[in-house]
Amino acid sequence: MNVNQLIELMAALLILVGAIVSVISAFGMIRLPDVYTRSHAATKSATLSVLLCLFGGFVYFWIHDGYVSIRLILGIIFVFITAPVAGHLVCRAAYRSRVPLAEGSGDDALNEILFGEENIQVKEEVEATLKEIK
Amino acid sequence: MIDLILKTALVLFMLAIALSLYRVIKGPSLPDRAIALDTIGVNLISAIAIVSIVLNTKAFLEAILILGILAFIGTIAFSKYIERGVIVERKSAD
Amino acid sequence: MNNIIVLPLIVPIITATLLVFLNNNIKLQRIVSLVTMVFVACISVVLLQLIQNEGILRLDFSGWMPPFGILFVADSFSVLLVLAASIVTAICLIYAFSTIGERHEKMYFYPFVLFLIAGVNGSFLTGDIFNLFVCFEVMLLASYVLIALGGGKIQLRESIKYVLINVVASWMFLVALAYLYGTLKTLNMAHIAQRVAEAGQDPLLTVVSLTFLVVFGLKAGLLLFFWLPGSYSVPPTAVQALFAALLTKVGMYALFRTFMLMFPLQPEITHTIIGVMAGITIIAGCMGALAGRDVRTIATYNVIISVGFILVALAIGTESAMAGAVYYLVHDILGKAFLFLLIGTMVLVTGEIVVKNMNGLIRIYPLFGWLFFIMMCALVGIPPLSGFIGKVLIGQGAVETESYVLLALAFGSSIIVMYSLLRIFLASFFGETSINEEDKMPIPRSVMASFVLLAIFIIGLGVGAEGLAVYVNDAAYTLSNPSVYIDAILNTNK
Amino acid sequence: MIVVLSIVLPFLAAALIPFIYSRFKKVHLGWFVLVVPVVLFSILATYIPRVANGEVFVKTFEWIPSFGINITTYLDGLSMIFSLLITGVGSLVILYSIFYLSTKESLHHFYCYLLLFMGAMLGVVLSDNLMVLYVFWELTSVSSFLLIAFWHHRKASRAGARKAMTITVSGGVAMLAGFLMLYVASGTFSIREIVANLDVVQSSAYFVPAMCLVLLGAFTKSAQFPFHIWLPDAMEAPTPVSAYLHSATMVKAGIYLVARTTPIFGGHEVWFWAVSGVGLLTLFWGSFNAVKQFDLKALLAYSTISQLGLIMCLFGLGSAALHSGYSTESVIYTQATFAALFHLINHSTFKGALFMMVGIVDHEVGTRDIRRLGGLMSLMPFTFTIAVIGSASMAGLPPFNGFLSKEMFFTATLKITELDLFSLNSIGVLFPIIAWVASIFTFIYCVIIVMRTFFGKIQPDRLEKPPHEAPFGMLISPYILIAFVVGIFIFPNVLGHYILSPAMASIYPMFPSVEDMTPHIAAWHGYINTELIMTAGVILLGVLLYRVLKKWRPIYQLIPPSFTLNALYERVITSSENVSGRATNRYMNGNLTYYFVYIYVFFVALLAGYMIYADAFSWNPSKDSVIEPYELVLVFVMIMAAVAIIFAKQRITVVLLNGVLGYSVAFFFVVFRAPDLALTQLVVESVTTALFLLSFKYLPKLKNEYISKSWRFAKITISIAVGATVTLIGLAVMNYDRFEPISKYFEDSYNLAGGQNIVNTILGDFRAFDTMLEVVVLFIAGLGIYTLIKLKAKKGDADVESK
Amino acid sequence: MLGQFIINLFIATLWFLLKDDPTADFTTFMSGFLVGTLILYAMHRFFGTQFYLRRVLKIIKLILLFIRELLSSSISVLKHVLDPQLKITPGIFTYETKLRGDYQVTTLALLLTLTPGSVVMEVSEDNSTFYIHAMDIEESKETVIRSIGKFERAILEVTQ
Amino acid sequence: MKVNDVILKSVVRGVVFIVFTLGMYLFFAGHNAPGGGFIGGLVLGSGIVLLYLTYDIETVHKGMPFDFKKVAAIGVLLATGSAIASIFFDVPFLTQADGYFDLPLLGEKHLSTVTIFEAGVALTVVGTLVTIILNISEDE
Amino acid sequence: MESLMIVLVGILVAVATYLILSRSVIRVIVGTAILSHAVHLLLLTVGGLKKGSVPLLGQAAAPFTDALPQALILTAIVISFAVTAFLLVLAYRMYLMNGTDDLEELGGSSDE
Ligand code: NA
Ligand code: NA
Repeated sequence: MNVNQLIELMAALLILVGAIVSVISAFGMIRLPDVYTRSHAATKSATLSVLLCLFGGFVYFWIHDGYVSIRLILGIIFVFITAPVAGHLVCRAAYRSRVPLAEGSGDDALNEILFGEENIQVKEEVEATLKEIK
Repeated sequence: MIDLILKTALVLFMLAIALSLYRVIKGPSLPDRAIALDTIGVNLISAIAIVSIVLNTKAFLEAILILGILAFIGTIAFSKYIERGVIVERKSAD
Repeated sequence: MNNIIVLPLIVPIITATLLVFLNNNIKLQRIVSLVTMVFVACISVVLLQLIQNEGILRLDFSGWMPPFGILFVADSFSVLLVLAASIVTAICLIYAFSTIGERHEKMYFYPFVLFLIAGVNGSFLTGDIFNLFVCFEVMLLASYVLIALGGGKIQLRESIKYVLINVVASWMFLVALAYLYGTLKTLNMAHIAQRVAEAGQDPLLTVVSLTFLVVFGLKAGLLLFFWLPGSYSVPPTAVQALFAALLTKVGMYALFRTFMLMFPLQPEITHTIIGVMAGITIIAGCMGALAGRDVRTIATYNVIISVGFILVALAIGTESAMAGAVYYLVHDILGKAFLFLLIGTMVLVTGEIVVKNMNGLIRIYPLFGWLFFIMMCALVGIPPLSGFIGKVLIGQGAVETESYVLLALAFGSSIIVMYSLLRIFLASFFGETSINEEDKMPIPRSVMASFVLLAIFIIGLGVGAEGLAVYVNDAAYTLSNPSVYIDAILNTNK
Repeated sequence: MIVVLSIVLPFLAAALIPFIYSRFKKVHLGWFVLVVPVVLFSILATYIPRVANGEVFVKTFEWIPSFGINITTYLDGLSMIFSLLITGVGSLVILYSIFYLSTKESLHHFYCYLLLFMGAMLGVVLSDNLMVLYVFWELTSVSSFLLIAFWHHRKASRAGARKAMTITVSGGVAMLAGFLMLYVASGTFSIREIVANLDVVQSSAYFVPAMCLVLLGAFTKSAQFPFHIWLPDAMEAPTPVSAYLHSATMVKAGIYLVARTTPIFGGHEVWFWAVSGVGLLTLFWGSFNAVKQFDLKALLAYSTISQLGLIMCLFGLGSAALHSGYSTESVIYTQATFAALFHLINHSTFKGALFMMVGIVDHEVGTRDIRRLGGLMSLMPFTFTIAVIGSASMAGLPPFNGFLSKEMFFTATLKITELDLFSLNSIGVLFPIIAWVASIFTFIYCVIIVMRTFFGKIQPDRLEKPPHEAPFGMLISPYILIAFVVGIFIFPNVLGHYILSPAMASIYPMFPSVEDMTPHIAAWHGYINTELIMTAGVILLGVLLYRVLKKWRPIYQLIPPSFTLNALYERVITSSENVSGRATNRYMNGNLTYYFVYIYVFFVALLAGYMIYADAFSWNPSKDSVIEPYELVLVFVMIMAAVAIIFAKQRITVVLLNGVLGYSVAFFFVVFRAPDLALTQLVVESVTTALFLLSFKYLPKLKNEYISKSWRFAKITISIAVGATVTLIGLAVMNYDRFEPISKYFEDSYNLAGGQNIVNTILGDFRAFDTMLEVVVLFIAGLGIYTLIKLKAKKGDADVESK
Repeated sequence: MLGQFIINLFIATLWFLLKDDPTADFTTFMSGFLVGTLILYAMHRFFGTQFYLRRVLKIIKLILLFIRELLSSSISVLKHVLDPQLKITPGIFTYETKLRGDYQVTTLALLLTLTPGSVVMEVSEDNSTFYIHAMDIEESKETVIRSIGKFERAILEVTQ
Repeated sequence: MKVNDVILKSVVRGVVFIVFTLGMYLFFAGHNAPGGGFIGGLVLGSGIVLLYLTYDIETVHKGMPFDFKKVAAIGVLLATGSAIASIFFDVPFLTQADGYFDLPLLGEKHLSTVTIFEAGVALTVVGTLVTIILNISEDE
Repeated sequence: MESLMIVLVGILVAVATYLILSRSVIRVIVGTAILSHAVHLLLLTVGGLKKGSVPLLGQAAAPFTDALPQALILTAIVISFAVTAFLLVLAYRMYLMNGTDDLEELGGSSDE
């Protein structure tokens, strides 16, 4: 086994690690309690897995064929930049479309700011009804 | 050896896709599904990369890039749909 | 190399695209579209003559020899249909000039019509089965737009049904193509025919051909005509007429090519099935026409009857039946357009569609009434109008093959056609008139012009049947001798 | 040439009518029209001697020679009779009509139709080519339709016209089929050529079917039982039309056809029984029903039916001569034919006169109802004379021509029983009996015509107008006819020699001479024969029965109105309309889902059915490529996604899952080495998904579809069946490897088309045409979407167009 | 910085053309680029600015930071996922930043999103406040606040 | 609180150039590698769609003031025009002219009218795609 | 693999059929979309799977996989896209006009 083959093997292993990360994060998608926590799994581990994989591929082609794939590099950069944006956008959308946080969540600094007025309204209504009942 | 590793990796990625599919089907919320679909897209990118190695061809490398772009565009579209009901806005909507 | 063959397709496409830039200049749009159609009709005449002199013509696109490239094939059958289609489109355009309305005209009405005819002509001319699919789609997309254009409630409701059924049919077409390529590994129709002959059309190939039967049956309205009555009665009259004249014809054309050229070797299976389907189609069409209480329903079921009638000829499959089918196809293209234009105008001037609510139209519009009468006689096949010779030849074919049931159904159907149209004529044109001379809505001159043109063609086709005979005979000969076609495509080196 | 002129002239004149009509408003249009038949009659008359000498006049013009359809005119004895009738009676009718129809009527239409009809009739009797004959045959139907519907503001006119057209055109269609069989059997449309090569036709399997179909045409046109029902309703036409079409000409077209085709079919047992049997039945049924009529015209209509039956019956009897061939015993039959031809002419004369008489009564009094008529004898003596002579002739009384032909009819029926042909010796006796009974009824209705109209008490308060004699002009035509009625009785053999014998020669063309086959007509044979006794019986019983008519009239009520043929016809029509309506509405219910079900069921039944029937299925996975585990997982993913779509409750889930499928497909494109496809699929799938999202703004959310268990089961069954069918055929197709794909050729794409991407060279070069059109498709869709969105139906649009 | 880069590209192109080698390819160009870099380094004082590759170095440093964050955050997520007890308390907290420029804010947001256990959900209209969702709020708050200064500094270095 | 799209907009501003470049690359690469007019057009169109997603209709329209219907029509005309041109050279319809040309600076290059054809395809795709998406978005 | 693909195609077709038989127009449209996926896979499969290399001359050695079905599918994909786009717009316009997208509620034989 020469150096090249060794590097190729390393690349393959890199890909395998990526695959394992991917499965775990997919598992996270199922296991985690709400959309926000799941988005963590998606934007971080899944991104990592694809980056590992693409990097592995890049290395493989470089070593195996002497081929420097600009496309793969671009792909890596692209995923790297866009994955967090995607996570941000989906979370924001989820929150604004009133997808609740999982039970047992801690502070919610956004609630007051986004839905403050509505919350007050709701509260007043509840109190009003309570009064009526009394 | 390498082939075996790669194919194992492929199976794992497919497994990840299957798991994400579960989330797409199950939901429960729209953003859940959007994220899951995005994940499927991202996993497909990896899968295509591996297939390229297995088939020893560079023909699919564009597909990787395109898929990255599309997954991104798709996620934007979905999150806008979820958030605002429309995905392309007019200025007056601001 | 015969670049002229592609003109019936490419000229409408290019002018249609150019008209997109002229959408506010209505006058120019009208002139250009009409000139285009007249030009195409002239080209077809030239082509017919060329075929007489040189035999079947073909144009290998980009110069790729068959079976590898796509090619257009002009034989008398296809060119006759192109000619009829172009004439009828020109006439429908004339009708549309004064009826379709400025809003439609500015919304690319003429380009869509031109695209439609391009698709239709392409379907008639192509020698490649996948290209046939693509031409179908050009035609269908244009028809989707035309049927829904500017639609209200009911128009859109029927449009979506039409589109959905056709989309499913298109996918079935692709399934059939997949099977075809999976077995014969080629797309050139002549090459398919050759390979089928080589393989002796074993059962699996017959299955493949039956898949096409379902597909084209749907398009032609053969047995699977459910989409037809609703969708043919909602768009503007000019569009209805175009649909009635052309859409089913393309499906029928494809059926003829499929079972006379590509898969002709198991007639006891395929042609029998077609015969049964055609018979049921005729019966169902007759029942619908009998039951119809409004002009549109009666007219649409008449379309269905004629589908059955023409495909009886295919089921019979003899040379005389082919000649009859060709005559009848040409006749039906003109006749059905005429029928729909006339009833559309009835609706236009009375604001009614129910037969019994219109009365005595002939007193106010004598010429209009008599043109209706002529059209009726032509559709019934009363000599010496256009339907006659086709009917006679198909009947002759039926007698030759002793297909008495089909003969009875086909000939019987013309009685129902007469009965149903006579009902319109007697109830709506005859009788006391309910419209005052003063309140009458004038029929625009271009509308009358389109009627008169159609009447001239219908009478001309009947009285001057001999004028077409040489082409029809050639078409029938090629249809019933597929080797002529195959040789022209594959065994010559032009 | 003259023959051609006879056909063309009426049409030409018809075409000129609008022109003349607008030019000469003051003169009654009829005077111009009259010229046509008079000229034609005169010219034809000059040909009589030459035709009588056995000359025939043939002229051929090519029409559609490619299919053997040529206009061959043919004038022989048979055509001559009919041509003379058409032009002769035509002249008289037009003359009559000039006084009958006022200039307020739309005369240009009337005469136009009448000339069309005349031309068509001449065409029928002068054509040798079966197809051309058919052309004119249908034209007579059409023009008679127009004439019947002349007063189309009347509902009854329209109904009568429709009935006549429906029945006669139907018969015509049957006849066309028969002609086609003759053509296929003989290879020619020429009647003469068919007759010249009879063996071919007679030995063909088409012979009997063709005969039956041709007879259907003849029977419907000649109002034979049970197709006679159109004729009484056709009396809605103006009386000149009735006199012309429904007594002298159109109804005799069927007779002509029978006579003309007798050389072909005659001699066959089926022909004999069909023609003579139907004729006899019609004779009886018509006369029987005529008696119960109150409307004079209806009475005459039934009488016409009956008389036509008589003629038909005689032709049937006469056809037997062709079976026995040229021999002395054939004389019996040939005499029947002779009688038929003779009565044909006689009937035209007296029936034409009677119709004109009724027209006069109707015109002057305003009614034709015998219950309101009576006592007109003194007020309308000239009209009365016509009625008496015409009726007497029709009743078969001397000294009128009807007597002669009636006697000959009796003779024929009596003789027929003597022979043991076509099992005539057993049931042949029915002929004279029925003939005699029918003659009694005939006598009765003739008496009714005269007595109820002209005798008895006049009832002025029940008439529309004060009765007075008709103007002179109106009487000319009937009197000319009456003159013939009498004249023929006096000089029957002139007619026999010049007119009837030549026609006999046409009917028996294979007989060397017809001279010895034609009888000498005599009013008195010098002895009292059975025929005379029968006539005496007819008169006696007839008078008696007329006297006690009130007593036995109730037998007509025995047949309830709903059981009459007319009612049956109406019922068939209405119930077929209703049944059709119900059936059609049931399956064409506007619900797209049903339509899809029909389509799918047909798809499965046809394809799977044939697969099983032909045992076309085969499956051999041994040549398959290996299945990688990851592919298996992906297949599983796709199946899960697909199935999940069915159960998805939210539309967005549906679309996302569809996206999953699309992406998976793209991945398969990668695995199966299709990079261009993968790229395209990815983008297109994403854009499609985006379009779904865009459209969701305007679309409703998914509802829970309530569906019944059985429907769900049906849906599942259909879906699985469709999927299974596609799979089965697909597997078999994969197994089929007889041919090399043509795509090997494209692998040389670099040298051929200068590109290394084979798919791209196919798209851009080898199959660039597809690509070009596909661009057009895309463009149409884009432009279409634009118009769909921009061109909206206006709110106020009632949209009649799409009601 | 851009000016220097363009000059560098110009030198590389010149090099490429001067070589006039029919087999010239990307490597030729790269060697030209390297030559240009050397020249520029030698001359960068004449421009009165930093040598541009120094900025590039800082960018690379930032990228490495990104990668490190990505790695550590992924590992933390994976840990959580694989933790059989799944003891987390998600929540949302705010963070005020000094950065204002669009690109600065964006970069910081991306960075924060990649920080273990946190996703930026909203940015206030004036770009001043981040609303951050944390997988485990106690743990994340600490990490974020600990590293945030470092991030801001790195970003500023690159953008100024 | 109003939505602040700063992150999205900043990223897209950069990303969209990658998309356009890729689109152009695919368009030109098609003859020898995956790509071609269709895919190129689709990717270019996707880039424009990305802009519409990120910004609003008016803003994008200001930057790209084309009537995309007409862009598509020009595309169709280019495709059909390059096809019909062959008629005037008396060669079969759709025959593409090509050859190897020695160009200054670029060296010997393979040039073909296929490129015009493909450009027509690409323009149609871009034009249609944007027309569709714009019009649906603008519908009321 | 070919057999497996054909079975997959069959399953997709069955699902598509089931959806096409739904009352909701959206489901029907998605049904047609799935049908198009199935058909594309079918076309690809009948060309033979994995029997050769990617049809790019420069990058691999012969034999190549059958490129013709690929070209056909490409055309089909584009047409499918065009049709689906049109269909969607038509569907929503129809819905806006008629107030329902339920094919059963829509009903309507042509002569009302
Ligand atoms: Na009416
Ligand atoms: Na699709």
